[in-house]
Amino acid sequence: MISINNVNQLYGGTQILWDLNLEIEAGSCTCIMGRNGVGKTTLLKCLMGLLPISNGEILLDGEPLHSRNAEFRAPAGIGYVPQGRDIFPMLTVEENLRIGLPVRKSRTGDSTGEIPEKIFELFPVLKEMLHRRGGDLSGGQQQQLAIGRALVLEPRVLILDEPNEGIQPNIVKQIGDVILKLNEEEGLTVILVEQKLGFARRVGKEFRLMEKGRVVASDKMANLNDELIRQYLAV
Amino acid sequence: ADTIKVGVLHSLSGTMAISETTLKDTVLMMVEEQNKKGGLLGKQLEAVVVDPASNWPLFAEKARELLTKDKVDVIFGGWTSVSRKSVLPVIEELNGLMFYPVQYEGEESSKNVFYTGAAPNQQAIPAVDYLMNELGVERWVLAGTDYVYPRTTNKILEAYLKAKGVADSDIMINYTPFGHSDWQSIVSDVKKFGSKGKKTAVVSTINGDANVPFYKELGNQGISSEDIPVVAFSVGEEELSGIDTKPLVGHLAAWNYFQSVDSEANEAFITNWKAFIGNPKRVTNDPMEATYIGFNMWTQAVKKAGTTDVDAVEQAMIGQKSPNLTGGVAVMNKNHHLSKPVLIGEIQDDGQFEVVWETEGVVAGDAWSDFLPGSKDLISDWTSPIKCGNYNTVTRTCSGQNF
Amino acid sequence: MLPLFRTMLDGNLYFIKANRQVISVTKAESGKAFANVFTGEPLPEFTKKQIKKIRVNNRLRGYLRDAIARIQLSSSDPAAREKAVRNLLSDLDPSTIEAIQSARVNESNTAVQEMMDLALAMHKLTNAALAVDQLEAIEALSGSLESEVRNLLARVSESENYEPAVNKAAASALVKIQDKVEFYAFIDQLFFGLSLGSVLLLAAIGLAITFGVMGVINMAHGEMIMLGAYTTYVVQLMLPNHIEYSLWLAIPLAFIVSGLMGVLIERGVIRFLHGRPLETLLATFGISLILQQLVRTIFSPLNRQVASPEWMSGSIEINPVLSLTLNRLYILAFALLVFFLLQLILKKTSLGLNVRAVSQNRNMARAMGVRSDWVDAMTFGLGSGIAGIAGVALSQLTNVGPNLGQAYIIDSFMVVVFGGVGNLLGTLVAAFSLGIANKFLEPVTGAVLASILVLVFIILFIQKRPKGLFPQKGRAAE
Amino acid sequence: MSALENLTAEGKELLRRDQVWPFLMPKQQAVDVSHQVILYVEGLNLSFDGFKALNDLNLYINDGELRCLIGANGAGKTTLMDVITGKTQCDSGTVYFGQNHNLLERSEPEIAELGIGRKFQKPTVFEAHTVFDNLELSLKTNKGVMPTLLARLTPTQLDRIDQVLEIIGLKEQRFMLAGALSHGQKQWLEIGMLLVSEPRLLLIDEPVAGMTAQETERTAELLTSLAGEHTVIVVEHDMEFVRSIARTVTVLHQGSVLAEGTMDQVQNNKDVIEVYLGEEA
Amino acid sequence: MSQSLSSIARFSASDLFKGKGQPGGRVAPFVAILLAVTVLASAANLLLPESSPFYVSTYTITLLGKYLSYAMLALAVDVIWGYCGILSLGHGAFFALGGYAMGMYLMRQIGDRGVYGHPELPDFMVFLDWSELPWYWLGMDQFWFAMLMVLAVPGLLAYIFGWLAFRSRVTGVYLSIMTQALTYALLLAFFRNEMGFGGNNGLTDFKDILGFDLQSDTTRVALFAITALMLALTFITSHWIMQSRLGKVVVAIRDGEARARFLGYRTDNFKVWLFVYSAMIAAIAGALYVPQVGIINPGEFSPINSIEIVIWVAVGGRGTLIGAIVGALLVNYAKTRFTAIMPDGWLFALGALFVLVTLFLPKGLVGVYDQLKAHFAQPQSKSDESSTPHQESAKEASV
Ligand SMILES: Nc1ncnc2c1ncn2[C@@H]1O[C@H](COP(=O)(O)OP(=O)(O)OP(=O)(O)O)[C@@H](O)[C@H]1O
Ligand SMILES: Nc1ncnc2c1ncn2[C@@H]1O[C@H](COP(=O)(O)OP(=O)(O)OP(=O)(O)O)[C@@H](O)[C@H]1O
Ligand SMILES: NC(N)=O
Ligand SMILES: [Mg+2]
Ligand SMILES: [Mg+2]
Repeated sequence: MISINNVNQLYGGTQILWDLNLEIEAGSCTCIMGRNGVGKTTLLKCLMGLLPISNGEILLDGEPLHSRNAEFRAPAGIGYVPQGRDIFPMLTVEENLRIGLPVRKSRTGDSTGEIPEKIFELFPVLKEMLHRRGGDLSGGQQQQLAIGRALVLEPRVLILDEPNEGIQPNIVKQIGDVILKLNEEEGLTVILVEQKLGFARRVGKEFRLMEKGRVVASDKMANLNDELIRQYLAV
Repeated sequence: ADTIKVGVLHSLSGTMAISETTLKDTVLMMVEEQNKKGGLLGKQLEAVVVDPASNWPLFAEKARELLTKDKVDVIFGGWTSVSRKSVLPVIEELNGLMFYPVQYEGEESSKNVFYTGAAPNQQAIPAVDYLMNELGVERWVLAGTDYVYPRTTNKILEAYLKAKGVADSDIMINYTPFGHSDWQSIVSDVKKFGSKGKKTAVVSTINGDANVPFYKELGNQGISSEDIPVVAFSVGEEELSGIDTKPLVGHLAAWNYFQSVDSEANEAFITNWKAFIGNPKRVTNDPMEATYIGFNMWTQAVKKAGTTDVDAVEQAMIGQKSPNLTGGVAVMNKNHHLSKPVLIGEIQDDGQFEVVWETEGVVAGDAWSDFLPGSKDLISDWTSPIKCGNYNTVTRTCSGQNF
Repeated sequence: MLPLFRTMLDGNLYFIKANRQVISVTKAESGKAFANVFTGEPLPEFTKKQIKKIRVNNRLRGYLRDAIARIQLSSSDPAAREKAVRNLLSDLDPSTIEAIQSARVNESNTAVQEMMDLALAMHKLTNAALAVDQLEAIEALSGSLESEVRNLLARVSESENYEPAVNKAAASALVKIQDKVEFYAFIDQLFFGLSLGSVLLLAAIGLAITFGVMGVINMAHGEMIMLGAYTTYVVQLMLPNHIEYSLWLAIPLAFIVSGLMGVLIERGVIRFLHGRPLETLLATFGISLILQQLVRTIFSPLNRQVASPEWMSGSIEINPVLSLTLNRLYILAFALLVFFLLQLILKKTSLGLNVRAVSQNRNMARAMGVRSDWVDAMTFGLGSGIAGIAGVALSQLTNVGPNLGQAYIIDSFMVVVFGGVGNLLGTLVAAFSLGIANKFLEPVTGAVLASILVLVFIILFIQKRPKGLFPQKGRAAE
Repeated sequence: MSALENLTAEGKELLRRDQVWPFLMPKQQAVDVSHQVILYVEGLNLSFDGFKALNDLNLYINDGELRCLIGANGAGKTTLMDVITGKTQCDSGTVYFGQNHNLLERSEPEIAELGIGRKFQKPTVFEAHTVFDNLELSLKTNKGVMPTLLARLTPTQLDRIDQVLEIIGLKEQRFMLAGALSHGQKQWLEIGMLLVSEPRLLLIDEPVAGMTAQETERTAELLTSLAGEHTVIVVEHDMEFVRSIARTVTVLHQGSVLAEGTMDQVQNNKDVIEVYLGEEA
Repeated sequence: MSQSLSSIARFSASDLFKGKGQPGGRVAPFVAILLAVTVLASAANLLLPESSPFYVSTYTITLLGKYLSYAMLALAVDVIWGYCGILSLGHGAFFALGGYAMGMYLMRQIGDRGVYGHPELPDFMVFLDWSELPWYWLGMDQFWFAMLMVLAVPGLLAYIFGWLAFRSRVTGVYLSIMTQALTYALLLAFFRNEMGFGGNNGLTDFKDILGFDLQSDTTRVALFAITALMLALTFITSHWIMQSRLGKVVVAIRDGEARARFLGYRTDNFKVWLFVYSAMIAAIAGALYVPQVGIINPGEFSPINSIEIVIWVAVGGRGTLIGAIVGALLVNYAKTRFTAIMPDGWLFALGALFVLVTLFLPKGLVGVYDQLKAHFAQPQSKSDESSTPHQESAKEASV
């Protein structure tokens, strides 16, 4: 579904991604792992069009994505939950969620102009906080809002960058359940960056290990062994 | 040099561009005409235009540039008093020659400057006389922009009115900042002041940009010229061309020149001007006439002196006579100020003035006001033996000369 | 006689040099129209040389007006009759009184009757011999707000020609009137304040969007206002015979002209400066210089004449001491209308939400499918367009010249900041409170000191509320 | 003669570069911990537009203790730290540092000067400064204007910075701009800034968010080693991590303390399971 | 250990040749050039005959002197804006106050040589009928006292304003607009004749300074040279401050004031201190400016002037001291040239200059070199995506 071929990326003068290749199957749940600073977030931003790539190509269903504006991703069905949440701080929770409605309408034909109830079922706290400014929420609440906001788009592909950072354990579990459910029952393709092995193992079907801006190992999650972990995840 | 250089020091940008650009064009026109007549002393005239951009220190810098870099023989320039004050030390230091064409507060006479605009006694005092004698005004509003020219003029007028027996309570003085645009309260105050049963008039030294909103407010609050006439010293044809004058009909202005004056010289001047500027609707105004007179006198003086040397021209200037545009003759006096007629005009709905009164003969410009305690003993005389701009007739001394 | 006086008053009375016959000369569509003064019959053309204008000056106009008023006493229009009487109040000589007295008998309109009674009472007060009559006259005058009445009462209260009782009665009547006058003066001042506030609001509201919401330090905002004012000028230039409607045409056109210019600026310059708001100051300052010089080059550096339509001129007179000028009234209403329309646009369309999202986190907004480029262009265009509309309104109050924008830019920033950046309601409240503060200070301190005091007040106020009147609250605002 | 010598000696003393002048020395009162408690939080209340973020909160932290603070998202943990460090004013209640310092009366810099350091939930470092400069600015020194102007790095301080760079694993990035660090690296840098400032009390908000398992372990070791000499309060949602360091755990819920005790006690508390841990945690 | 030693070397700010890494870090070469030009220009004016092709006219000398005063002013703004993120849109006020203090001294030096010949009162007081010198003019005939006032008055104003504003945590645009309000209020106040500073006409017609004739070439050259020296001095001092730890704290405050507070820095003190320092530099610049241009009037308080200063800094490159100086020199030179070459169209040129510099030289002229380097290294980086974290955070800090 998504193919990333020979992508290079630089920040100013320093190269972060080096000839990176990555293949994501439709309906899969792929977990990208690697130490701090290996370029996971950078990769996802390139995918979202938020960072320019210097060369290589990113394809969605065979169509080139890298030459399109970032604005094109959401209508094409990609939802993004960034690291650090990036909530719109001065917008209320409701407004944060409403941002995605026009795209939702174009994608699903849902013209009710309402935030789907499903979101509040998944994260009841959002309903409680509906009229609070996003920036006032606690870290964990913001994280839930960020996921909810991406789901409003009714995406085909959901990209999550460390979604459990700062989330209380029972909600972590809940997020895991949600991802599993969306992936297994609704066929949502999931790309997940995750550091916590337990969670990755529970949710991910595939893994990709990154090191120094390259994908160095990829396989089924079941095959993520101690050897690989020591080599690529240990400090 | 194979040309005679004429410096033009008028703001072409910034707040004063509205007024000064016209004067730049006037000088350019005069230069062109003179060249058509064969130039001066057998040489062509060459105008050097710079833009001091309504920035006062820049006036000084540009004056210095004109005198030392471009080596001009004469400068026509300035509008606000502060611009003149700024260039004054430079002109005196480098012994340049400047013509200043705008009505001003007086209290100055420099060897290197000729003042072709009106001094207060050539504008303000006759206007007040007119209001008092012809219209029977008893209550006075002196409204002005808060700077030196209005302040000084009003000071002189206040002293003059009191000398004429006007009571303190019949004088209201009001100052506003430059570009003041909200006149509601002040006009309403004027209205109240004028409703006390005595004939009231406003003597306005309100400067340029603030006039449009002022007159609009007058009109809207229903103050007509019969109720409370306004006589202005800074509103001419050019200013009126930016205002819808219908509500203003009958308000007054005092100048030494109006475009509407019927004279052959004036007709020719207006025709030339419209042709030069390429706009049949452009108007002329008093500072243009002052520029015109100054320029003509300068060419005569240069011819008389046979050189553009500043000292020679300066002496040759004194006593020069040149026809003005209102049918009379302007004379340059020993104090570097002109003798001119004073006209009072009423605003018409076509943006022109109609002369309703004029002085008999000309009035000589007075550099030092007789109504200010500090200067009533001062005179200016640039001929021998006094040769000084501020000679104290009591102490018989002269001070403050930079040469 | 009336047509003669009228023609004379309008300055249209000429005489033919040859035969000394008076004629009326009026402006017509093509040149001038010549007519018999009394009958209005058209006459053949005369050259400039053949005729001469009969000069009227102010004093003569005064007489003419009096005379016309006296003639008007028998006008068929009650309003004209009332006005005629009022005009006569200042000069009640015996013949006038006689005229009024005889007119009073047949007068049926109550307002005119009252006015006539007032005139008669004034006459009575000055001419009656008996104190009782005088007291009666004072009684009749005591409610009136006419300045002539007040002046008369003031004279009577101090004059030794009257009995002390009459003096006292006049004085107390005067005090009562004075109280009323003061009350209306307060209303008047409030109105002045509101109308100054509405000008500030109009000037600032576009900036509240480009600067307040988008975060562009838009130094060219004033020039957007200026463009709107020049649009009005051009509209009137094109349609010289439809001044009455020119504003209705100018408003949408000014919105389009300034709005397009705004879009142009945004697309051409501002969009390259995302994340560098300070640089927008530099670039827009440059743009403002260019635009100023551009109108200087195209329209000359002189002010341009913009006419006021008839329906915006003059004032409605509530009573003799309180009248509200129409142009201010319309502009006040217009400012509020623009404000509420804008609120509506920002609240009810997705633009409002999107622009805030983009300004808070551009990348995330894009990731949510918001077309940030489009949003930016539209918002900047909207803010600029509204500035253009403000220009139409300002053209009715002040100079239309190249410096117009400069005159408002500082005030605009002050208002937006004082109200709290990013809060439209704050802009509204700030504009009106600054306007009112200014107008209540002005009579006490003078205009210059009032401005200074308001500035000092703002500086001190911000110490108490460092984020303006309506600060953005919460964790994120820190 | 000797008077002159005295004078020059005094002069020399006055000009010693390794010391600040006495009158520039901060007047610091030692923290009185005679009752072994270093932080008293009593009856703290705080509401935002009617929402009670802190609700009659009481908390006592012993000197040298390592305390874990857990609780649901939005329970008020960060807000509590905000109040302690002077960032947010509370509605009512008291906060004492030792027995003698009322923290509610002090500004942020004063509180920092007393020896309370903080790591924020979202890493905040000076992005335009290098890693090294970030650490230099955090050193425990006189933070007045003049002393800062005249400050020079002493060899001891340099060693300390090097040492910390080693600990936080950013030795190679020492001259890199902090803004260019990845999320996890910023987390480490912020911990490093805390370390060089040698505070009495460390408030650490979610230190291991975004760290790999091994890094988490290292952080745990680090924090454990700090306890004793320093007092540490850690907020974290990673239960494995909490278990590995915790001695006493306090659970916050809706602005007040729900439970307190050892990890085992807390983990088996029914309320805590219900609102926080979830069934099988 | 060797690493720590090299670190010491790296941070000893006394070595002025260091700090080449950042643009504009080179102090000594710059100061050398500045002083060399000064000496050469002065010598060329005083020693060469006017006919010599190398003769430098007095006009040029005063012009240079004016530029250098402006450069100092730009330096002052850069210190607080570029380094501390405080965008002052009212720095012209401090410049003007310094100028007025100097102007008052020069006025008093006129003595009885005024047009009215009054032994004590300046001309404008005589003709407004003032009978005695207002108290705030007393002592201004003493050079040392006047120079004290040059520093003290703007310094005090900056202190009070800064103390109020920074303590109340007025930041960003709020602060900028308040500084603008400050200078605007002063503009209106100084316009008033009642203030006793000559109203709109200001102070002018100066005769001599410390007994030296202001119109003589030697005095002009001396003033020019003193300005150059003062510029060099303030430049070196500012550079030294910015290289010290204080400089780092200041930048830290710009990028994260709250964080700095939690580290124990009383950021308001730092800001007040820097604000006063900057105001004093501006004041010195103003004091040097006045005798060279010969007039000081309220126009110097106009908000547009202050905005222009900011623009010089931005054009040169903010956050680098040399950038501020280069920007001021260049923009003002451009203005002088343009107003003479194309009096009708120079605003187009200047406006276009500002727009182009922003678009194509985001780091100002001083950043050109760096940018060129980066450009060749990475040809297709788009401008909005390559915004560095530095800029992002500067945004938060200063707007
Ligand atoms: N704005 C930037 N400018 C320059 N370099 C950057 C920038 N942002 C990130 N980097 C560098 O890019 C590299 C990759 O960063 P990235 O954020 O992609 O890491 P990551 O794998 O997501 O790490 P983490 O697990 O800590 O989130 C890091 O080494 C970082 O130093
Ligand atoms: N400035 C504010 N305005 C309004 N509500 C606020 C504000 N600050 C905090 N809150 C609210 O107070 C509650 C406590 O927030 P806090 O950040 O302390 O939670 P937390 O315990 O740190 O949560 P997390 O573990 O998710 O970080 C939250 O519900 C939050 O929405
Ligand atoms: N001289 C004038 N009008 O300023
Ligand atoms: Mg990451
Ligand atoms: Mg928290």
